[in-house]
Amino acid sequence: MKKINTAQLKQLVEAAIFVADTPVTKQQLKETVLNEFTVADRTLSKVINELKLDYQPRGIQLVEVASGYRFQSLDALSPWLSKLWQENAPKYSRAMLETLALIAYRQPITRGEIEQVRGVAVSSNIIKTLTERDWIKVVGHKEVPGRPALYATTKGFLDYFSMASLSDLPNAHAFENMAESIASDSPLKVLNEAPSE
Amino acid sequence: MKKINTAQLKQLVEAAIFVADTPVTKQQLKETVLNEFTVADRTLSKVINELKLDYQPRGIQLVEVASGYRFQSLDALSPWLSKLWQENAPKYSRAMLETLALIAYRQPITRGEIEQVRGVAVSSNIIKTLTERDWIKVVGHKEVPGRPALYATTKGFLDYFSMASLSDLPNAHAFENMAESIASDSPLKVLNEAPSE
Amino acid sequence: MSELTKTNNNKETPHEKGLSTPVQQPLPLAFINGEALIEKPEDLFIPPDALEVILETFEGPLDLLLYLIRKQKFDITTLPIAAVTKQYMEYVDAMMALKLELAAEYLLMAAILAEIKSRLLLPKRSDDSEEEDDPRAELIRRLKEYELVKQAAEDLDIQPRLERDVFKAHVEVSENVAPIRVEPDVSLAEIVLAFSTAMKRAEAFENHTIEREALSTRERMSLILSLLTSSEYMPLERLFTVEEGRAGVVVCFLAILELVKEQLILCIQAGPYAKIHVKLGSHEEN
Repeated sequence: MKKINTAQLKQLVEAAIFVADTPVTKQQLKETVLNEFTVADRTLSKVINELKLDYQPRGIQLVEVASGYRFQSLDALSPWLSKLWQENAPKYSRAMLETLALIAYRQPITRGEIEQVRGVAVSSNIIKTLTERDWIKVVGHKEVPGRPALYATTKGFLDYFSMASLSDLPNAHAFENMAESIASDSPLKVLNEAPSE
Repeated sequence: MKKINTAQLKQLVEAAIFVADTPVTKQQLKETVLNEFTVADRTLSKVINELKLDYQPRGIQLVEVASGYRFQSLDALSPWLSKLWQENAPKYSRAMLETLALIAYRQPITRGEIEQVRGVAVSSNIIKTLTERDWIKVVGHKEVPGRPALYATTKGFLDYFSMASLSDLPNAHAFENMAESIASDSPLKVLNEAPSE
Repeated sequence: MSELTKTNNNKETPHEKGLSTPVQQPLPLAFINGEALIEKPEDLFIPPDALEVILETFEGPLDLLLYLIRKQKFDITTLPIAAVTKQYMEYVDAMMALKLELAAEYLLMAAILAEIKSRLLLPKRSDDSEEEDDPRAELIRRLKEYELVKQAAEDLDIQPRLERDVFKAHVEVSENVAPIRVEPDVSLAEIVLAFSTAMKRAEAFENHTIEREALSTRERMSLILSLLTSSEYMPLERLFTVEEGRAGVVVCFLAILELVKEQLILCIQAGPYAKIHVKLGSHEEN
């Protein structure tokens, strides 16, 4: 195993995160671009932190999302940057967002349970769109008659919304507290059991 | 038309070049992300030059290519960055191994002759894969109708299997007998005697 | 009517939200031709498209109920069921009168409301030692829960999102980056086994036995072929190497004979005792 100095390591890690097609984890970096070097975990973390700081004043930022590190543009620049594309970002209906929110906060959850909370039927189209976007997936089946599918969110969902884990969900805490205070028989407590991605 | 200060302009230009799908020209920048600002050509060029300098010590560089400006990884890092796209080729099929074996033991041999022994057609893919791996090559053409290519193994083949010459190839007959004598149910033991690659 | 007029002049954003701030202002029921419609005008003609918009605006009966509760500044925890039911039924009746396709959920909610109302009207039995459950409790729980989900959806919507608020930075690799392909490992034993299998199979299917030639001869045949060209003759002796000794010369000679026999090479001699030259068998132009 070869040695690599910190300056070179920083360059290599920076370039790797930039050119990779998807976010990259420290583990992936160690298995690919760094596989012939001896790099301590601490050193790698230090270099990544330095990169984060280096880019803080710049137009793009190094962020950690569920599937790893990626560089992305500064939030505040979006009004101008979006002009680079002809099409506007898609808008999602309230029905879709409410369904997605329920799956995110209460996963794993069945379609029936979503319908119970929302008081209306969930259209198959919504489930299909969310699945095709790779935001939700079936993680199992509930052992009740009909064995309905249990839905959960994916890493792709967290990546898309710039979150590293489900605990980054806005108001995750408030949701949890409120859910608990509502009723003892409420099935809302599931949030605690949500798999931490 | 609004004013934009140099620091903001630099952030915006930097982010735009980073997030655009293709290289961008100054003109494109002015028509999209900068279209609501008054920006002198000189100022824009200055900002781009500053960005070039900013990135000079880093793992990625701002370069101008035919269709505009883009960031690209440092040339010197390529050997390691290539590992991000490492793929493992599938294991060789029996057809591939038999073809290679026949070329090794019966060279120079035509594809037709291999097919005669194997009783089935030899796919062009097999010949291509073995040629690309630099294990076989065309050493001549047989003077029969169609002038089929004659294949032989290469020095690369001998090197891979740590042989000085083809006479180091195990005698297939002796090998068989040995294999049978070791244990009828565990032909794998023979593998131990193969040069460890 | 007065409320409608009032809100038309209201310049504030109609969709102020937040659980903490219950209702400071009437929420618009729907927008028609860009104007906020706040309440179903009681005595006036109801434009049918207004109600259609209502149906599209609300995500279901819970959403409509929440709206009514907020609009009337009712306390969700005490839920004045008679008033809420009356208002709810007005909307449902209006929509039914217009034969709008009303989702069954709206009617189900109407039934639930009616049931709660009737249970509240029933006199409590004195011998009930245990405190009877408030018939409104379940509905209140559902409303609170739904309100929470509604809020969560709104929060999710403003969460920085790829392609809208943030964009992935991507950098091209420099031209000399090439994907690495790891070729599979092959052991010599596999090749020997493959050869045995192929030969055994061939022998089984064909009657003639395939002659086995010394490998060294075949290797030399390959070597000679790769040394020669079809355009130039090469002196035969250049194919022999003294260092190989007698055995090497024999192998080489056998290889040449075999190649000549298979017409892979041509040997020519200008005259008796002249030097022999060889080249690759050239393809005769017909």
